[in-house]
Amino acid sequence: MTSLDILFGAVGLITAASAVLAVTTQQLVHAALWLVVALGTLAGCYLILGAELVALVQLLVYVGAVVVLVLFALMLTRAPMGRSPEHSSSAVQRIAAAVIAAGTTSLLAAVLLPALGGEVLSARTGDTKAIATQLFGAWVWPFELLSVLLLMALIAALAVSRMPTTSPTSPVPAETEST
Amino acid sequence: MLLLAALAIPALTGTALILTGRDSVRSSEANANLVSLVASVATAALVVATVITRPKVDYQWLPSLGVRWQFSVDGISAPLLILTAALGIAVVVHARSYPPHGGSPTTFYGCLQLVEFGALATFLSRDAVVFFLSFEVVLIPMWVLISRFGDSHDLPARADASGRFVLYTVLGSTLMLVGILALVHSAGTANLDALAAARGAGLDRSTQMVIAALLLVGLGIKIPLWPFHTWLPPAHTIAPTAGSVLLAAILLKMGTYGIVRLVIAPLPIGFGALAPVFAAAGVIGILWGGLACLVETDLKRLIAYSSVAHMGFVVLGLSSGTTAGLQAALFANIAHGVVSALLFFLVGGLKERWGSADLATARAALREVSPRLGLALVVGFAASLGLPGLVGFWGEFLAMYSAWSPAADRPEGFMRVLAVLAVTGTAVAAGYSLRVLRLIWSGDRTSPAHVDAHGGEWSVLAVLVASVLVLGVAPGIVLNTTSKDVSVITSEVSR
Amino acid sequence: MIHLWLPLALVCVLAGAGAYGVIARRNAVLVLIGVELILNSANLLFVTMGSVRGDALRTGQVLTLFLITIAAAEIGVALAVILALFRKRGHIDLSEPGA
Amino acid sequence: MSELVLQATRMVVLAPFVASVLGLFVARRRFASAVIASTGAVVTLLAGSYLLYAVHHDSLAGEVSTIGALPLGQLRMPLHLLVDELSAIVVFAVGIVGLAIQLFTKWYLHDDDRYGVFTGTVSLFLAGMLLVVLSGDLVLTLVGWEVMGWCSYLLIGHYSRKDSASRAATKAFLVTRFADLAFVIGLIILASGAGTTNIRDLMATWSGLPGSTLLTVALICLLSGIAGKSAQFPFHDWLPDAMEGPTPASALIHAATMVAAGTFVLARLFPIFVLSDPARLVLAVITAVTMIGAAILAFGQSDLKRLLAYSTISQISIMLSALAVAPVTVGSGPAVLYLLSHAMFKALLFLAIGWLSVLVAGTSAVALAGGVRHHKQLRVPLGIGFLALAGVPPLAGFVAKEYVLGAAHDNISELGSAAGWIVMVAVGMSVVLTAAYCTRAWLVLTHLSAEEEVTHEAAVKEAVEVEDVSIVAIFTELASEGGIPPDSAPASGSTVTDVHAEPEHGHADIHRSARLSVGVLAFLSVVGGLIIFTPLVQVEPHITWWLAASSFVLIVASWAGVRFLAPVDGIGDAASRLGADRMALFDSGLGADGVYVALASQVVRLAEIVVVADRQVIDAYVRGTVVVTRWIGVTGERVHTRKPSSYLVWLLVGLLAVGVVGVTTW
Amino acid sequence: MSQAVVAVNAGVLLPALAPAIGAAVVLVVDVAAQRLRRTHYMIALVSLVVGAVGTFAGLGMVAGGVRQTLCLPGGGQCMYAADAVASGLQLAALLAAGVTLLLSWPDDKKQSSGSTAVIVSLVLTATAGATAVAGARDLGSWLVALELATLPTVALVALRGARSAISGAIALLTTALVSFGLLALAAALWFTATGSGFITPAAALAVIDDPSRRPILVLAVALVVAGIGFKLSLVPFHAWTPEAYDGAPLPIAAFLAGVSKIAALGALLIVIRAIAPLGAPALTTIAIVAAASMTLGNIMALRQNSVVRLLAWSTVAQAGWVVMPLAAASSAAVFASGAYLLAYVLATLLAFAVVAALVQTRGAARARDLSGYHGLVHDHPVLAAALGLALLSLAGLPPGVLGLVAKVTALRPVVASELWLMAVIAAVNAVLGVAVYLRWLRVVMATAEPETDMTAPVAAPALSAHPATLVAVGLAAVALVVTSVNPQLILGLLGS
Repeated sequence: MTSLDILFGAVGLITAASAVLAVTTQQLVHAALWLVVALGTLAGCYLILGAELVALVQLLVYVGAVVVLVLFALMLTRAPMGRSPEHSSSAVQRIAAAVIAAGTTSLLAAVLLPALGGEVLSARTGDTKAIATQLFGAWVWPFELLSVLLLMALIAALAVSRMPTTSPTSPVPAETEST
Repeated sequence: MLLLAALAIPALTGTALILTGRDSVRSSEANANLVSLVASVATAALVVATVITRPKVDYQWLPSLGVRWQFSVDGISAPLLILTAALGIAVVVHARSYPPHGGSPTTFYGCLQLVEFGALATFLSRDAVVFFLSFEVVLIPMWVLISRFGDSHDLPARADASGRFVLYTVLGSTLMLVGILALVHSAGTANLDALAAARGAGLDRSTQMVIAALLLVGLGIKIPLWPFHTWLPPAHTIAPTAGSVLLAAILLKMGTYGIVRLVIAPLPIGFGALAPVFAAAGVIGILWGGLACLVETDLKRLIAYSSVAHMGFVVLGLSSGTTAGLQAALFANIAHGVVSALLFFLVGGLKERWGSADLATARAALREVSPRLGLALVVGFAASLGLPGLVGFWGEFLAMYSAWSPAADRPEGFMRVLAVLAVTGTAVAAGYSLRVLRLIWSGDRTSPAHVDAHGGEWSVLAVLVASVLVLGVAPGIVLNTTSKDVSVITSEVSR
Repeated sequence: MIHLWLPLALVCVLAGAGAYGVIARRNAVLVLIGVELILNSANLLFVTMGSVRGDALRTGQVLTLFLITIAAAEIGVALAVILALFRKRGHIDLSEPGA
Repeated sequence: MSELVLQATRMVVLAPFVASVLGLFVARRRFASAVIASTGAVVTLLAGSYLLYAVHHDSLAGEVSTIGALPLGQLRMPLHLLVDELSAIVVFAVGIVGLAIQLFTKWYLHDDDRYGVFTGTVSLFLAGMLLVVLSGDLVLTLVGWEVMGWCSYLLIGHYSRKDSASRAATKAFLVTRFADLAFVIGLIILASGAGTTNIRDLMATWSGLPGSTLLTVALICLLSGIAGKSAQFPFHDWLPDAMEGPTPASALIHAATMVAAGTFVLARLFPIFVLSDPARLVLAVITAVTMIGAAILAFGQSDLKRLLAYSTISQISIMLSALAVAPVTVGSGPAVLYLLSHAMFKALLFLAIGWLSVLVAGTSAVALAGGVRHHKQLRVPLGIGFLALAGVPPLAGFVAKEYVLGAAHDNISELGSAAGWIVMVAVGMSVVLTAAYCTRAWLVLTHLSAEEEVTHEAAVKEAVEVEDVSIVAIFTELASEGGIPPDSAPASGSTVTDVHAEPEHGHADIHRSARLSVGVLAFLSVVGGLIIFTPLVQVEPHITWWLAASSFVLIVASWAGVRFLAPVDGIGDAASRLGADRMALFDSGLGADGVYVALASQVVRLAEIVVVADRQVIDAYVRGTVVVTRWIGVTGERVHTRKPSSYLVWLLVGLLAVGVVGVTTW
Repeated sequence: MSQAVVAVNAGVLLPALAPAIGAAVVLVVDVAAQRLRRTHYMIALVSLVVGAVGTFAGLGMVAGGVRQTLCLPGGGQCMYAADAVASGLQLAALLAAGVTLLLSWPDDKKQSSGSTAVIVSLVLTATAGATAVAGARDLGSWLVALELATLPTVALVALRGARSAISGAIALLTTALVSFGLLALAAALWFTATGSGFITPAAALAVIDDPSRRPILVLAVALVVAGIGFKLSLVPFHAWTPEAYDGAPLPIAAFLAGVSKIAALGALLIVIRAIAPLGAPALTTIAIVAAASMTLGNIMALRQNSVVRLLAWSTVAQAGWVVMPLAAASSAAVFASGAYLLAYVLATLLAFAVVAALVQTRGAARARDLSGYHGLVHDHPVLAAALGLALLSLAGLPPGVLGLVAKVTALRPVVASELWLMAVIAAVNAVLGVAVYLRWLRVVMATAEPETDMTAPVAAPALSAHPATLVAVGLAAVALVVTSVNPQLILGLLGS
């Protein structure tokens, strides 16, 4: 057990706990906030692992943008405040979910841990320049594709949200063919 | 070129007929009939020329799959080709007397042409995959014939019968495809002649058995082999006359022909191992079909069950593994083609006259009101019960003989038991044949009277009756054609 | 020096939690949270193995960056559709059968 | 062999065949049909006579090719005809009977609208029989054999408007076909063992294997078929019913052809048949049972035509029994001799009874009673026939029967087998019984009590008048049909008055040709026995005198007994002593038909089971797939709730499954 | 680290670049000139054609032939490599996108130009993703391109605006997001197992050195199957399919059935090809998934009365056929899978095109319901013939020879690997498939009154479909006829 081990263990524990809480809490906004905690501590994990750029981006994009979007969405969909069991599925489905989750975890663990669990890694820091070089050098093609993806996602999101719609209480609108 | 033309004419005529004309029924009826007649006659002429000149065609088609357009004629396919071409004309001529109802006549004749095309291509092809493709060509036209032009009294039954036919057959042909692919993969060639020449060299027993089993089940459905036969009676019952004729006389033969080409020749060991089971199924079919005929009340169903029985003899002959057995099977193939065509033409005409093919209803005795139909009926059922001197005899007798003395690698005792049971089947055949004659041929009722066969119908019946006689008196016409190629397959030295 | 089993265990837990969240939630936005957790488990695995392997292309970290960006793009479209759903139906319950 | 002999041999079979095919085309025209059929029969007879001459004059024997050998790998099937003394003489006999019957039919069926079909079928029947006789190949034998069977079906069922005729025809064919199952198997065994179907080659091969079990099996199988065709127990019951057919058909079937075919085939195969004692014993038992049983049944028949039918059954067993006992040294000669003589007198009897039945409109004993008293022209032929049948010396029947007895005697003295004793005793008893039923028939035919004479005469006259009207109609029709002169019209039939006026004195009601046939047959029945002094049959002309004498004594005693029993009142029917109930039992053939029906109904029950199984078991799989498919579909629809949440469950369950399966199976 | 810069050959990238650039141009033009609706489509078609031309050089290359670019310096690995199969898939994707555009050709009144531009650009982007993923050789391009091919389709489905469209979009969206999460995890596992960012045989062979990592690679492949299984509509990842098809506008449903499947298979084939040299005896998971897809898809299709839902379930079934050869994991299997997909896409596009033409002629309510096809052969014989050909191709029966040859091709590797059970299941499903398509065809061929309709032929109702739709029908039908006569035209695209 090195100090880094302990550090990672502590941060990781928080991450894991907040992740579990994020998917189990009965309060909508709490779920989003637990997600913030989980993603934030995960950024800490990245830092411990020596990926400072990734950690930064994680904080910027995920915590800064994604979670804000999620919160907005919760508000726009008039999410009720306070505890509400309505957000979770039926008991049967939750039990199934637990089984599947346990299965997924153990499957991954059964595959990953025996093979690699014994290894150690020594974190290297200060790699940001190399990453930048590779990102715009070797990985330029996926990077460019990614830019197209972002652009189109933006346009798509705009187009979908600006779509003319009727009020939810009105009867089903007449089916129209766009062709 | 002759060969390709013989294939192209029905294919193109059929397609053209289907794609054109749905207007003004009366004129298109006559025109479609005329066009089909001309096409069928031309095809038949070309087929005859092809059989005589024996050309070979070999073109690249699907290099990616190693599939080639390889067509040629040999002794085994020649009689079947002639039969197909002849019946191709016969159904068109017969349809002059009984115009199709239920849909556009151009579609009807187009489908007839396409069925003929598919059958000819099946018998001509020398590439296993092309064989399979040709095999499939007939399905949809036949499905259309049954589902559109079938018995209009009972629409759900029509849907059921046509669906059964096409689905059951597709199951068979897909299993056959699996077998073909396995064969081609393990033998390394798709050429049927090369496959036959290799005689399974390089394939171990278990591989041969697996492939042979797949092919036998697949083709067995088409034959149809007991217990895969239950699609046949409804299909025959519902199908229009032309459909029944083509189905019984040609389509069933594609199954047995396929077994000769794809199983017996290239997989002698595997087939030898499965032959007892195959033969047993055939013999059960003989008895099963025959017994069913004894109490069946619908004449068309009855003939369908008798087809099951007759094909059982073919199967028995094939299983024996001897030249005599193979010759018997090929002859019985042709014999059943002629006889079942005769009976279905006849019964189709009767059904039109009677309004149904139910035997339980009292009707005028055929002998009294329509002597020509009566004559054809007597000859047809005499041939059907395997009367010597008529076409049905030789195949059945030789099949029984060959089952009694099968090839060396067959279990002799078991095959002999099968031979005895098959012989018993001939008595059952006599039973149902005479039952039908007693019910509808003899008697003193003269009402309701109906017209006797004349014109197209009579000429078709007469020619078939004559063929039943001629081939029965001179079986050598067929047997001599097939003998050379058969002895190559069995590699048996003639004494 | 970090023992590898620690981050790997976290990967497994995150993936499991994500899977749970995806199924156990009926609110569409909460389902998205589950998806994010799965994506983050993948990211953590990339970063961890990137650090172990340390290849010249910096594959681990670069791909993590890609995935974070893709996640952002996804969330954008997803929220737009969820809002559209809300406007059509008045709720965003995934346990209700679609039209 | 010379080309002429070859052609003649083929012609023998071909002529009737061609005649039947041609006859089919002109079946609607009586005259043309008659000409074609008669020409065919004449050609056959001429060719047959030439063969007989050639065979004996040049001592020829050999094979004649037909349609060429069939290429069947290791099975040789040359399909040759075989001409030798045996076949030549039988061909001759068949030719005579055939021609006689064709001529007779022309008259007998003069008012039948299906005469053309009938006569064509008779030609085909003859072709079948001649093929069996000339066959040098088992397959050709089978062809002729079955063709005869089919023709018998058509002929017996000629009056297809009558349900009883149709039933009898069906029964005849089915019974013989059933018996033929074993026959076919026997043929297959013989052919397969020798690798050829050529009879001479095959016999040569099998002769090298005496005592072979397979040979015994094959021969017993053959016996089954022969018993069927020859109407031996237990397949005998079709033959009496076959009397539903027109009398010429009965004559044809009973005389030289179908029922005798079995004898001929067995005679042909005699060289190997003698190799198997068990088979011979089986035959001896079958024939013994049949000849006694049938003779007893014959006695009690209320219908004289049926009496003749049972007599045929009994007589055929005598023929066959000769084959069961004849030592190799004796050969098949006695059987063939009996075949020939039986052909003559039985044809004679049938034609004469047929003639009479036309005159009195019926074949029952009651109808025929006193028949020959009214129709004196029939007294001689019928008398000759019955005497020959009873085996009274020196008629043909006597000579032949003595040879059979002689064969049995030789068997006992030379081989001492049980078969010899069985046959000897059975034939001895049948001599008595045959004489008894012949006497009974004759007494009935001649008996007429004085007080009934008047009524009978009236009845007979009426019947004949009815016939005559139709004869007139037919002749008129014939004459008007294209102006064909009625050249074969009766001698005094040129005017209506003649025909009408003297039906019972002159022979106005019968064609010259038909009368000729009866006459020829009668002549041959008388002198037929002399054939033993010709080289035509392979028998030594010797008679075992003590046997002949004792059988003659038995015949006389039997005659006296029946004579004594015959009542003077009624129709003088000795059988009436049996009582009406027993007569009915005899008429029903002791219920053999019921056994057949019971057997057939079992088959039908099996068939019903098959149909049910076809629907409920085999087709159940097919319908079952539909049910299963539908069930999966319904379940699938229930599972697909259209809830996005459930999609995700599916997705992750699938993921887990795929992952686990992947990791564990790879 | 200057050597990190890769060399770019734009010509090789053209199939992916052209539609992407086309999308950008459409957006720019839309901003510049607001009223040019048709222009967008023209630009899009041109870009697709340019892309298609770009694939020509790669078509029909012999085995082993490959066109690559974005190669790392020093003879290293390339991030983009298109072999014959990839080029064939790219061409098919571009043409299928073209058909989609033709089907959605704007009517004068209905749509605003803004949505037109968005739709066109989204279609083009998704197409670019589909073509890019076929050539991707690294995890980055692979993931990004796959998402590029997926995300726009969610919006395309939703953009119809109807309630069912939103439901379909939600179904598609949730499944897509989770699946992408799985794919990301799969990519991470691949990287974990191989230590390489490339999806190549060389990378996969690395696990041979360390057997303990083999399960990681296997799990990665399993996750790939699951993640891509969603896009291919494989059971049990299929459930979104009927909802999305039914909710989406018809052209978009066609797009989902065509381009999306090509993208998914392109992505899957890369992974399969990479692991093929490991000598896997058989990919049991793929076999199971394929069998389940065929069976469930066919059986459910048998019960549908909406033709779009029927086609959706038929997609599920056909997807089973598409991946079935991959259970054998050989180069022949890759070829077979690609060939089957192309045949399926062609036939299914034709079916969609005919449905679209009928929707325009007879109205949606009638044309989307199976019973609305009653007597089509009498009213519109040409459309009926085209539909019949498409259905028979899907069923794999002549005259749809292409479908039959595709089935032959697909069964070959299965049989060669002696996967008898799989082959028998496929045979049974061939039967079920025939039942599905003939059920439709029978309705098409039926006539209202069997006895009366023939005596008085009624003038067929006029066909009032949009010309562009008819062009799409015509092009697809001609292509299907030509390839049915000579299937080598399709097979040859994928190399020999």
